[in-house]
Amino acid sequence: MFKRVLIANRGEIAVRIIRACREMGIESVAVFSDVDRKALHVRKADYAYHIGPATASESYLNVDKILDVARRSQAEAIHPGYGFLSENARFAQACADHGFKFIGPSPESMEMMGSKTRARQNMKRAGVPFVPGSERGLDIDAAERLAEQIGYPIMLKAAAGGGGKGMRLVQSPGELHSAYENARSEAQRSFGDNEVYLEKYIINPRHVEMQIFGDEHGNIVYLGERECSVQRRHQKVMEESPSPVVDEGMRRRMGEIAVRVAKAANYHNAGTIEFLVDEQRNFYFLEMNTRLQVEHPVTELVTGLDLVHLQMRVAAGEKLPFKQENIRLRGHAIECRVYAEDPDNNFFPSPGQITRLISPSGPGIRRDSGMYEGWNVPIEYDPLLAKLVGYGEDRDQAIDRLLRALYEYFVGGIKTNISLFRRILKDPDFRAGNLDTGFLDRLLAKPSNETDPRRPIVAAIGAAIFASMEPKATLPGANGATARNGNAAPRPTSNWRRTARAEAMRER
Amino acid sequence: MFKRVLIANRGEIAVRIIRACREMGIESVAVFSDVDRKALHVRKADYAYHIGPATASESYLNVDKILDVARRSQAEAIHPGYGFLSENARFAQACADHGFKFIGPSPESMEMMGSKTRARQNMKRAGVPFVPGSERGLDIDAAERLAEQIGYPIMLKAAAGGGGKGMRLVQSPGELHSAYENARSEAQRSFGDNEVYLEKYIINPRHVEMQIFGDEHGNIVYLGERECSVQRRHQKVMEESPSPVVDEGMRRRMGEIAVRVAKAANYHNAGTIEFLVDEQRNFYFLEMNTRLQVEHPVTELVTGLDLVHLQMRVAAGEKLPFKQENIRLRGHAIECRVYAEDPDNNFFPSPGQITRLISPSGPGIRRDSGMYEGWNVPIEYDPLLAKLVGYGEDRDQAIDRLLRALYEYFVGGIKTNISLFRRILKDPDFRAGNLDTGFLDRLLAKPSNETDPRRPIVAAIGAAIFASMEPKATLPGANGATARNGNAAPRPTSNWRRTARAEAMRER
Amino acid sequence: MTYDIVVDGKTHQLELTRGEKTWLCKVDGQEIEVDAALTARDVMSVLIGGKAYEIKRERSLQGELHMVIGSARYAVDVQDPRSLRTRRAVGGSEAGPQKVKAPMPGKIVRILVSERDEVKAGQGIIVMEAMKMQNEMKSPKDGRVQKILTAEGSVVNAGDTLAIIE
Amino acid sequence: MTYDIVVDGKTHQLELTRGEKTWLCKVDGQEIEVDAALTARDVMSVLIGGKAYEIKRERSLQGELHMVIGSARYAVDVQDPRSLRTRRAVGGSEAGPQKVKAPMPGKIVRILVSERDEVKAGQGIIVMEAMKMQNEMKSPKDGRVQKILTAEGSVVNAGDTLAIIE
Repeated sequence: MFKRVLIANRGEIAVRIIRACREMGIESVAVFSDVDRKALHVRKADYAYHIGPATASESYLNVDKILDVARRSQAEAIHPGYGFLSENARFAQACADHGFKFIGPSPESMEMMGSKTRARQNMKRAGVPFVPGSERGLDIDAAERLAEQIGYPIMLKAAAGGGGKGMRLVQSPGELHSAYENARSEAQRSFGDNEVYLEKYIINPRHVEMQIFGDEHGNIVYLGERECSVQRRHQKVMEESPSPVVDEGMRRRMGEIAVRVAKAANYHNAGTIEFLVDEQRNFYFLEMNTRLQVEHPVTELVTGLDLVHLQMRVAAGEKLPFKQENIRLRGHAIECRVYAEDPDNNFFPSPGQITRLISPSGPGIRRDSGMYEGWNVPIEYDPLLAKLVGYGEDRDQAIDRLLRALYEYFVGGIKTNISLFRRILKDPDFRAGNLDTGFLDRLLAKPSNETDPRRPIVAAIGAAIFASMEPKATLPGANGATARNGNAAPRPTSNWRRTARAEAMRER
Repeated sequence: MFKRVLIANRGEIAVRIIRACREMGIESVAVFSDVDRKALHVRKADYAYHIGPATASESYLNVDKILDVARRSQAEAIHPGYGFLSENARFAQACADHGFKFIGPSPESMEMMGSKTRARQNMKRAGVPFVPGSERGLDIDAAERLAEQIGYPIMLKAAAGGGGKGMRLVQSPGELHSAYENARSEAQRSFGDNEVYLEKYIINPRHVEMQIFGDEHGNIVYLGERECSVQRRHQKVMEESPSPVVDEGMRRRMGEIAVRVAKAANYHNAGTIEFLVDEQRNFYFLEMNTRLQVEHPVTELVTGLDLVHLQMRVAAGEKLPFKQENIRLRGHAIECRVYAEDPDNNFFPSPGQITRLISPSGPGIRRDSGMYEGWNVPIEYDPLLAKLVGYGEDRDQAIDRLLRALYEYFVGGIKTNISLFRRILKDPDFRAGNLDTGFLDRLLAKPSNETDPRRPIVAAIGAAIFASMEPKATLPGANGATARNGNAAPRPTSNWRRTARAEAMRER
Repeated sequence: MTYDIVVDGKTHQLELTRGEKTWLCKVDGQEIEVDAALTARDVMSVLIGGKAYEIKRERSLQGELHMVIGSARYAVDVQDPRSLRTRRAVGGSEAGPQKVKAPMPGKIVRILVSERDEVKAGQGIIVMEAMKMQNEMKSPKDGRVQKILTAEGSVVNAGDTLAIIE
Repeated sequence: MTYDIVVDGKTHQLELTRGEKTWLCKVDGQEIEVDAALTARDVMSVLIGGKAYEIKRERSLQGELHMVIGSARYAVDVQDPRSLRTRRAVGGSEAGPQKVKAPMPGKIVRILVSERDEVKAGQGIIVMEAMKMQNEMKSPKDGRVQKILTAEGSVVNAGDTLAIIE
């Protein structure tokens, strides 16, 4: 096993990998940018090196700096986490070239899966089912002909894309031209590559993905699926395993196809095959993620395995310690991605200092967090603060435990989307497992009405007692005015101004 | 299901039950004594009622007060937790008499199991294996004859006993008389009952117990065993499931006997059958605990079930939702009981204010806690602060994860036994699963030597930088002296005095 | 002590008297006995007739005060009745100049208007970026850009005034 | 700034100079560059040549200062060299009267000796109870009970003097 591993990442995933290292007796090397000197992953690692300014391209995305730290710290291997350099085949190659083991698939597998059109061609040959569409980037005339042939609505997608960038839904022939141009230029801006392809648009699809794992000796297994249909703007918000729509037969078929995909790419280490599932439970290959996923904990809870431990072991050349038939799924797990954003205000990002943090624990609750009380959430990186995962004997118990844990969770000083999860988990469609990728947008369009008529009075009483407990209020001559000052914050805002601003925001 | 449940307990177990209530949509009613107004269970409950002064006999043990609160709060059922009134058959009867469902077995089952000698007679009839000994309390002459017959060493035990009180080991005939008298008077003092019985003393026994669960329709299942051999002064410190010594065949035999015991007692709800296991892996019935155990989480992690949810459902008249063949054990779980006591100083209790609390989380870690930062641990109750449970694919991974979590755990202001668990988990005998009830005492007799030569220097550097960061140190005219004052606490103690005290304590 | 407390826009009159072990609260004329205990910083345990509430106080950087009870969050303003009229008057009205403020810390990536430009209510004024997301700050009203108080590339704090629309 | 720092009984000389981004520490003559950042209250992240340490400071009610690094705990005393001699002298010696102190808060359940009694080192003086455990406080030396400063049934704090043995 490796003696020392560098983690080329930050936030909760860096903490999660550092923990795995400590559990395995591996020394961990953290890297940090200027604004991350006090980040939790730096506090928890055995070694920590500064790698540059806040801007990711000059720090977490800078291959030379990371390889330099790997050299200086005498790390033997590099774990890329997710995001940043994790799906960068050139980085994986550079690691190999400099004698560091990249903890993930080979550069060749990554390369093959990195271009959606190339992946598609390879997979078609392996007999993997696809949404009808083009197999490669096409010009506007070809797009027009193909769209006519498979029928509208269709979806335009960037070949190099991801995260919803460079995607356009086209409902009818009249919209095709301008959508094509927009998708092309957005693809160019976002990925430096304007290749665009076309697919039939599946109405109300589910997003279901299959976790696979391969060693370097040709063994590949599937570890069950994850339902990831709860998305906002094509970004996952909640994930669960198993999927409410997948039964044993469908899991086996999907798993076997996923293994076939991985084998076609000569894949090893952790990977995920994403599928679209239509209303008739047909599933179509979407893409492969050649890294550990954000949502890997739900699979860990349901399989009882530790995927990061497995990554290390497989990268160190070990064989998978089990066979397909040894995998035993049990219970149900659901993950909430806690973001620093304001669900009551258009999901505006909400960086800043966490002044108070009360975290849930107890039965069936796993929490993977990158934050702590007093920490300043920087403005430069993505807003994922923590993942709260509920496990239960069945889906209902997992939901109930999550609701309990969310009730206990309190993040003060910044806004988070914790209240959004309560809404989702209480929604009848969610509870019934009636999900598709449009579910969350529909939910958000409905008015929210959680009220207890007695509570505002309790809030008023609480505010008054807090105010009267302030040191200033107990000074001689203290009265309502002093109490108010005691309670007021550095820059008081009148109620009117607050309302005005809230309205201004709502208009956007 | 019940609408509202009163929890007649405090500390981590009250919090754990309140959480289960919230998850099940049941309103929870907490009770608290004078010193527990700010306790975590009061913070977390839906209702909370004061029941009297700190002394348990006037609050948590006071049946009338608890029934009065049950009435006033309109609770339908009462969960006793463990300790306090949980094994008091008269309390269970009083609940029934006043129309409240007692969440536990019937008073009759509790009564039968409450007296060790009576339990023994019943179980013998059911064909349960026993350590050779007397079946009832005996006088000194009978004790002498029986000890001669089964051979020394023998153990004298209080019939009404528990927790090591009223127990005496007798190595040879010459010690019997005074040991008998001592056991008798201690039994009288502790339990108001001086009945003493006698058993063959098993050398290096393991303490292994089997969790059973019954509904009120005659269905009883066993949920796997727990190894509880890591004890100090007959008090459990760590528990795990499965036991390193129990294989599938032994588990089935032990489980079937446990179910037979429960059936003989006409038992329903959660219960535990304790066994002694000798070096040849023979096992002998010890006693039955007619309540939820402190260590129930390890069984929950390994079975994937929630025993408190099950308690509620069974008490509400539901049938067990599974059969014996549906129980699937997976992985390994180990629990550490975090106590407010000083392992470096004779395990002295350490109540007081928790000035700083940093709690672990992440993969494979469950934490059931009754403490929070700022809380004052009262002197009146037992020192259990929290339970830290590690789960893993196998025993090694559970150990490694616990070690990682203990590394992250920091309780400042009071002393805890966290460092003790690190010692235990790193011990070669523990890692090999070579346990018996004498394991911990032997370990504690050995010198501890965890050192890193560089760390004391780092501690010195840290102390100096902390000192120089103190506000006072930055005032004009600040020098070493001010820095020292800034860093010193309210009542400075010279190094000499501290050492002197530490030595004085060591002598005891 | 007497307070006017605005909870989510609704004003409640509160009279608070400290008893021996509890507080006596007169809320909008109704008397309520309250057992309150500060458990941790900004976390208060409140018992009212057996019902238990945990109230968390949160003050944001922008000076807003919230009370969080369970998972419900209430915007609260604690006011001294005598100074209320004055404070209300300070607020200004739709007619006067209005500020476009940064709702979060972030970086100014684009300024979409120039000083003296005519703008419509809802028109984009400035684009900010934080946490890999771009957001447009819009004009609160029809009017004219009086002043722009930031520049492209600047890093701003939450609450900073970015522009004034007159 | 210069400190004498006693860690687990061993004294280290420390000279601390604040650099631009790091601290320069001279420890027992050896120069060490230290990158230190206070992350949360009493929690400091320290980097020394790439090695990362999280140091937690703990001050007990009895005035003891500890540094906790990982799971190791160090008793630390920060001293000003000039006043060291004076402080050492204050400590007293085995020859004089010595105090029996409460090592924890608790309740006095029994007093085993009377004033003026002769006692042996290690002899039980007072029995305290806390958290359902009874513990005997013993005489630190051979001598005589000069004074008993508590009574059966009293509740005492950690550090309270219970008796003086002369």
